[in-house]
Amino acid sequence: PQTSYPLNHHLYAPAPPPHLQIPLKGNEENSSKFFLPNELRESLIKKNESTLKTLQHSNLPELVNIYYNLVPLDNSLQKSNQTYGYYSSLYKAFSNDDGKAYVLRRIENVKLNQDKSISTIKKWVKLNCSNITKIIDAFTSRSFGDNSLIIVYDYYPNSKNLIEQHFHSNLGAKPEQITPKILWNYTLQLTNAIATSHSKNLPIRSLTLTKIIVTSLNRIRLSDCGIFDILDFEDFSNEDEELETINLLKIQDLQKLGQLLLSLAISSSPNSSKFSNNEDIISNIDIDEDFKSALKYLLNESNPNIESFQKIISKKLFESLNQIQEQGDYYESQLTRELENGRLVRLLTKLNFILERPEYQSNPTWAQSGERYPIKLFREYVFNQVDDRGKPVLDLAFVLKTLNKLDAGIDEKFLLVSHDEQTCMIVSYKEMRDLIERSFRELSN
Amino acid sequence: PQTSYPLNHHLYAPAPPPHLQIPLKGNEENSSKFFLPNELRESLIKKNESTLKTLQHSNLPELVNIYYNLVPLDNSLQKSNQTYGYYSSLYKAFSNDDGKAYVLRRIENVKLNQDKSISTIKKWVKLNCSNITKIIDAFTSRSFGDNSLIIVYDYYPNSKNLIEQHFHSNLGAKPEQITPKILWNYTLQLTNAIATSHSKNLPIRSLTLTKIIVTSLNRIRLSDCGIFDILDFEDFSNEDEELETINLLKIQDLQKLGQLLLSLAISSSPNSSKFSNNEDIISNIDIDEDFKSALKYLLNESNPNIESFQKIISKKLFESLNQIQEQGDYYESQLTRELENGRLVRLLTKLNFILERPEYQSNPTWAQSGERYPIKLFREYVFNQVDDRGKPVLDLAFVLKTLNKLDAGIDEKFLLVSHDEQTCMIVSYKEMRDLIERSFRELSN
Amino acid sequence: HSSMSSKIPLEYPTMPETNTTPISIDDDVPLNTIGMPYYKETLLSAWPAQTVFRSAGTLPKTIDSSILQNAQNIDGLLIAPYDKEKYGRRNLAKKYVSVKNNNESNKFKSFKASNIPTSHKSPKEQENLFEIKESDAPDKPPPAFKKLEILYSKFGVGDFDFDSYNSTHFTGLEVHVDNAYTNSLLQLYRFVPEIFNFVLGNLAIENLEPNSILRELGYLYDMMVKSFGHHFRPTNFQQALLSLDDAIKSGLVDKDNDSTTTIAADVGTKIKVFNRVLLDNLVKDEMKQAVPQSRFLKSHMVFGIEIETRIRSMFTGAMSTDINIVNSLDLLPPHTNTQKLATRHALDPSILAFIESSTNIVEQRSILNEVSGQLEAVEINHAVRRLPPVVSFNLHLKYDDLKAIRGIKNWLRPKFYAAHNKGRISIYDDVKNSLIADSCDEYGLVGYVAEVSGESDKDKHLVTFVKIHNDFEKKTEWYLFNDFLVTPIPESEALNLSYWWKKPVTLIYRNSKEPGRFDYAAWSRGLNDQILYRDHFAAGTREGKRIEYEMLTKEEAPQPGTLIAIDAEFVTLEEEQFELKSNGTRSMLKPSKQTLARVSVLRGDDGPQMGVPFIDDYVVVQEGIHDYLTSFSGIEPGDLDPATSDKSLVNREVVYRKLWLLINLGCVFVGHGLNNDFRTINISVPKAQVRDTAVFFYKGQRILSLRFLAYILLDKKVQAGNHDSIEDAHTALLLYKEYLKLKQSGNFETILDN
Repeated sequence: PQTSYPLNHHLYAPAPPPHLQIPLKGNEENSSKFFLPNELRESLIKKNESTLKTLQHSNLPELVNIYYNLVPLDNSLQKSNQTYGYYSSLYKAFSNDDGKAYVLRRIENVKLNQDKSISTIKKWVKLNCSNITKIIDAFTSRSFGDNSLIIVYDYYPNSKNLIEQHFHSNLGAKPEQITPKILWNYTLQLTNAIATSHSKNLPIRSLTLTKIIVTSLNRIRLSDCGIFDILDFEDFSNEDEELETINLLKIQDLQKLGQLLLSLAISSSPNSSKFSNNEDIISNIDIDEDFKSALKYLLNESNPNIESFQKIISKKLFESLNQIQEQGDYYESQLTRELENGRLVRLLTKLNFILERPEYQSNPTWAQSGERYPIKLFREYVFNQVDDRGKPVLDLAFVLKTLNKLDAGIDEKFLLVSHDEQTCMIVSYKEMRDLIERSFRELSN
Repeated sequence: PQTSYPLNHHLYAPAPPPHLQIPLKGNEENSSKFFLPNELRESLIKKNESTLKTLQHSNLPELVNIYYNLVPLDNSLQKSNQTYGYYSSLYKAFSNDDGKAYVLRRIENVKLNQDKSISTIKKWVKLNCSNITKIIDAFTSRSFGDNSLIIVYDYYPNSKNLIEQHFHSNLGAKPEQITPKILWNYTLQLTNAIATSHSKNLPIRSLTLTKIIVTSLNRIRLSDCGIFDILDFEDFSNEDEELETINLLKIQDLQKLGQLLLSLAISSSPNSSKFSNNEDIISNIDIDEDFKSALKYLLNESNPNIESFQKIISKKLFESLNQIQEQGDYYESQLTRELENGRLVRLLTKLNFILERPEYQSNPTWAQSGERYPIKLFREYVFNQVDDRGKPVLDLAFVLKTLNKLDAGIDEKFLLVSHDEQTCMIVSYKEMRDLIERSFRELSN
Repeated sequence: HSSMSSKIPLEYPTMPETNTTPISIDDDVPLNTIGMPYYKETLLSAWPAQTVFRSAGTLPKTIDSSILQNAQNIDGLLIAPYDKEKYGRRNLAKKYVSVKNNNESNKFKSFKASNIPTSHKSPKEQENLFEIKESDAPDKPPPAFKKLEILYSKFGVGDFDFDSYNSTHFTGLEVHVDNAYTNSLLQLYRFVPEIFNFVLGNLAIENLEPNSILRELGYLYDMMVKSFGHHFRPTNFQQALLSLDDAIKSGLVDKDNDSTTTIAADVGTKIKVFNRVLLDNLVKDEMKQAVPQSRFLKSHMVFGIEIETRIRSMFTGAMSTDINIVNSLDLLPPHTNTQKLATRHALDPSILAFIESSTNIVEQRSILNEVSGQLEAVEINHAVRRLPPVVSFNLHLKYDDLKAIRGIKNWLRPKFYAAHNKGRISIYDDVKNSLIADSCDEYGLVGYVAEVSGESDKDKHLVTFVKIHNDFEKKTEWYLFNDFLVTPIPESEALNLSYWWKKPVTLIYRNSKEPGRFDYAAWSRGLNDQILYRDHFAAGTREGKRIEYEMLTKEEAPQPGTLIAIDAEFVTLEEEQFELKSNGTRSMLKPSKQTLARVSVLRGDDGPQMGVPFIDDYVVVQEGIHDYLTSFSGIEPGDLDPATSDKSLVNREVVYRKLWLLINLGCVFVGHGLNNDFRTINISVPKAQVRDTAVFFYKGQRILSLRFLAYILLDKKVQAGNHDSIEDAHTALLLYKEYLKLKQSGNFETILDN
């Protein structure tokens, strides 16, 4: 029953209120510095939650092909048939194949002209591009009681499309302001998506703001690709005809890209929307000249192609590259730290498994002169620091650093002082680790 | 009789895409190369170890400026003075300012013509580029007993330079084969580095295979920048003269880039090395035409510049882009596994701070009948479980379960049995949590 | 707990969930496999968000050598005694200290001049240099005992405020010289009257031997007296020590380079070796110049200890006896001196027991009998037959001994009584019995050198405690000498050995029968001043040399007040050491090391001979010269090498003796910017004998150059090419005369203002 309440993320690891957030000096740290930033953690937890979410009592089919546990993803209340000419809906489901979550796009009540139209998906399945949602499969199914066309995609929990992200959000969140930086970043990623698919002779066809999803910070992906290829399937009699059509569709893709970027750019400088023709609008957008000439190329060139466009934006592209690399570095550093924390949890558990066991109380190896005694002293060394007046020092930074050294088992030596403060032993973290390992092994045998 | 408290929040969900296809067949060229989770863990553990490592008995200075705990990083046994005209060495050290690890490049026994030559580093310190090792500071020091020039950089544990990575490794590891993919990837990253620094009018000067380090999978960074700016400092009388010199150095950078890429390309197709002139070598390298024309531009153009070069390689760049983006996505997906680690570390640390403090030994609140005694029994309840034969139960699941319940402070009640097994008390996790929280607060006041 | 009360309805534990799959601790399972229950309050694991940790970047605690030295391997673990007083309580968190914010600028005179009101600083910030009581920081000795460093501002060493470390009229010794650790013992012997008088009296003799320790110590003590409460650099003494075979062989000498840590760790041992080498060499040097027929050496009469060694075979009872003289006595704990404990009366545990047992050491050993060729058990007895007036003790204490001593009140005794008794010496702490009183000698503690430890090995250094009789005030006081810091100290503190950081090393007792007066004019008795009237070249004769001076004649013998003009030139041995930061600041660590290369001294009194040089000596420099500074010094490569030079080249001893004689004969020195010249020559000229034109023509903060003054006041162009010390001394002399003229006519101020 508790599950019906939303989780109180603010109770997890509350950050200090803004007025208490004093700027820290180089050597100063607070607890939040050692763990995942709240925002990132919360967004990842929510993603996990979305992935795991199931529907208790639904009238959806139990199994669609190999997919089960369907949960509708469409936020809109009314189904529309505008995009595809058919009503369509979106589900999250788990695969019986690998247990992972996927997205099912269901086109309802479809009539396919030719059976082989569905095979066009094969080319899409083979396509790998980090800015296109991966396409897994397509099939028709009668599980919903109609002849549904189902196309299966990778699932990106909690992703929003660009309309939701930047224009009006259904989730109540404030839409994000589009900056020139974001614009260039999107341009780069969309160019990448188009270039990759065009190079395999696959026009995108479905290039609109609603079909571009933000899957994580500043990362966008084209979604719902491959659907028109099935629905509007044409069986060409000769290759030239086919190529011509494809070329036309590619040009349309670029023109759509132009329109799309233009509408994004307009939203970033509302003044420009007063004007009626593209020429005037573009010159009044508050953005660098490079972007303007990129837009002009897409909108005015009669035969635009993606290779030329790549050259035009190459310089700016490198600037976005830095950002993308830094994003990767950021995730790597966060991951490194959390993996470290994971090891520390195991280490601390081990320590607590072996330490202060009541059954050891009369065990000589744990007595003052016993061989296990250093572990006891070590625990005190880590957790029972005092200042020169004897007041406890609760220094999380010291604990983490010391435990990490123990975990790495480095050669550094330190002093463990006996309770009577008459003798001390000189041990290294490596010796300490081996001793703990040995004690733990003995315990588990 | 009581309701149960399901543990169904903050759970781990199947990792979001990109999904790893395990196992990767050796010869199969996957779209991009990832660490497998185990590899990643291991590499991170090793990095952690390298970062924390200190040297026990060294005759290195205790403190160099604000840096302490020096550990030599040079693998080579013999010092060389080839690069800078002075002998030089490399150390890892921690900063007294912020406790982080940095790299110190020491140029030994330097004579600087002018005091202000060292201030040239300020421009480098301001430079931010994800493909250039960040420069922190420069100073001279007599701590080594000579007049050493020290330049401080960010530290990347376990990084190798390109010679070690691809030609011969001192560490005994097999050098990695250079593929066209890697070549393009490097080209892109190096171009990014050069473009960024050239845009700030900073020529690199030190562009060689040994001065490019691989800091994590597929990520390279220029290292040791800014040194020649100090050593070869020239005090220009007028700006024109200075600009002319800078331009000349920029052109040399590009030519060096050409040479460097050529030597990497040759190593990837050994047949080409039979030929003596660049023209013949290039045409016999087993690589795409785009790369060849890029090489030719760098090597044959009389006045190459980085902007033009960016245009030439812009198309290939997008292919590498995919890889970089996926790397970040992958780290993010791995991160979802590790979301609760920090919380558990915090909880365990709190517990260990208050438990078994030697100064509490004669404190009545911790004695058998004292009000803190339940905490002691609780610790034993969590960590010192035994089965019906008295054998220790070492179950992480049980530990996590009880700790999570404690963390949330739920009303669930459980039984604590005293040491003499004569009495027991029924407490709730909530009471337990309040008791621990109170003890902790008391300790920290 | 309340739940045990029977009045409250019984509670039951919640039924556990059933699905429990155990997880092993090293299983690769994400920890969030186990979920959280729903929570409505802040989690227990949440850390107080406002807590700030400041330990990042804290320098690591070093495990210092004293722990490692005393560590024992017990069952594979290294166990060592723990010194709580030194290292503080167990699990003490180390405080973060930023190494960057060491603002030392207040040690500079230039800073003080521009920041007069320093009183607004909180007393905590303003460390009292003379604090001698233990402060509350457990790992640090009080300020007065800390290892001191000289700081150099951009104005050079002259800017360092030495005088703020010393308000007494006793001279402190500077650090930043080779073997600075020897300062402690040099200070100690300075206040032993018998030694002082012996060494100073020896200066009457013309001793031109190279590297005579006896002579250099004499000069040093004379200069320390003349410095009168300021600071002095024992550079010439150290130079002699550096080239002393004895010192090199015993590993005593260390160039003042940067490997200070290795030296610091064992200064306590080194000073004891130095003590032996120093005294031995005083004896050697005396022997070199003693008249062959004289049977007694003065040095032996002052500090020679006669020891009789008897070797008795345990088997045959055969006995052999040998007598020799040592100059210092090793003091060991009683139990190591003899296996036979509790010999006579039980002395209180104090240094007296050490002394008595160390004057009569019994050991049993097996030695090789050269006749029989077999090992033979013998008893060896080393017995002191006679204690000299001045006894120098080297105290050897192990960790445990030291720890025991710390707990004993009055372990260090300010006096003792010694009686010679059947070839043995008995020590009494008091003589109530008047019968023995007559046969007893009373010995009083003059002072001792103590090793002061700090937090780490490199902080280790030596200080001196000396009891000095003040002749003017007719009272006796204890003083602490910590290099250039000198301060009176209460006797109770001086003798207090309860501190963890204090370890006595070398002690001097003297027979207090004689009152012990310092004879500051000991050099004047039979003073040999011949060197002023003859040449004494390092090689060859006047033949083929460029002589630019006219020898002094006996008729011109200097009198008190005789005016002489002086200028000296130097060459650089080591370049200056400094560090640069990227913000462009340059901090000086050590100025360049210079040595005397040429001195010119001119007749200064009015008359026909005024301005005529009578000394123009070039000085032999054997050490590697880093820079000839030719444009400043006029010295060319080769000028200072006896093999190639055509100059009047002499050894340093020669020119130094000439200058020393001129000082002691009362000459008045005229020159420009003499402070630096005197400092580098290593002489100290009493203020009354100095006329420095740079001081007379001092304007604002600027020192006016000789060249500038000559141009303005004398209408003379000097220093057009390389400097020449004769010319410069002459110019300074003319400037001085001009100054006198202006002063007399009352025009001085107006000229200076223009």
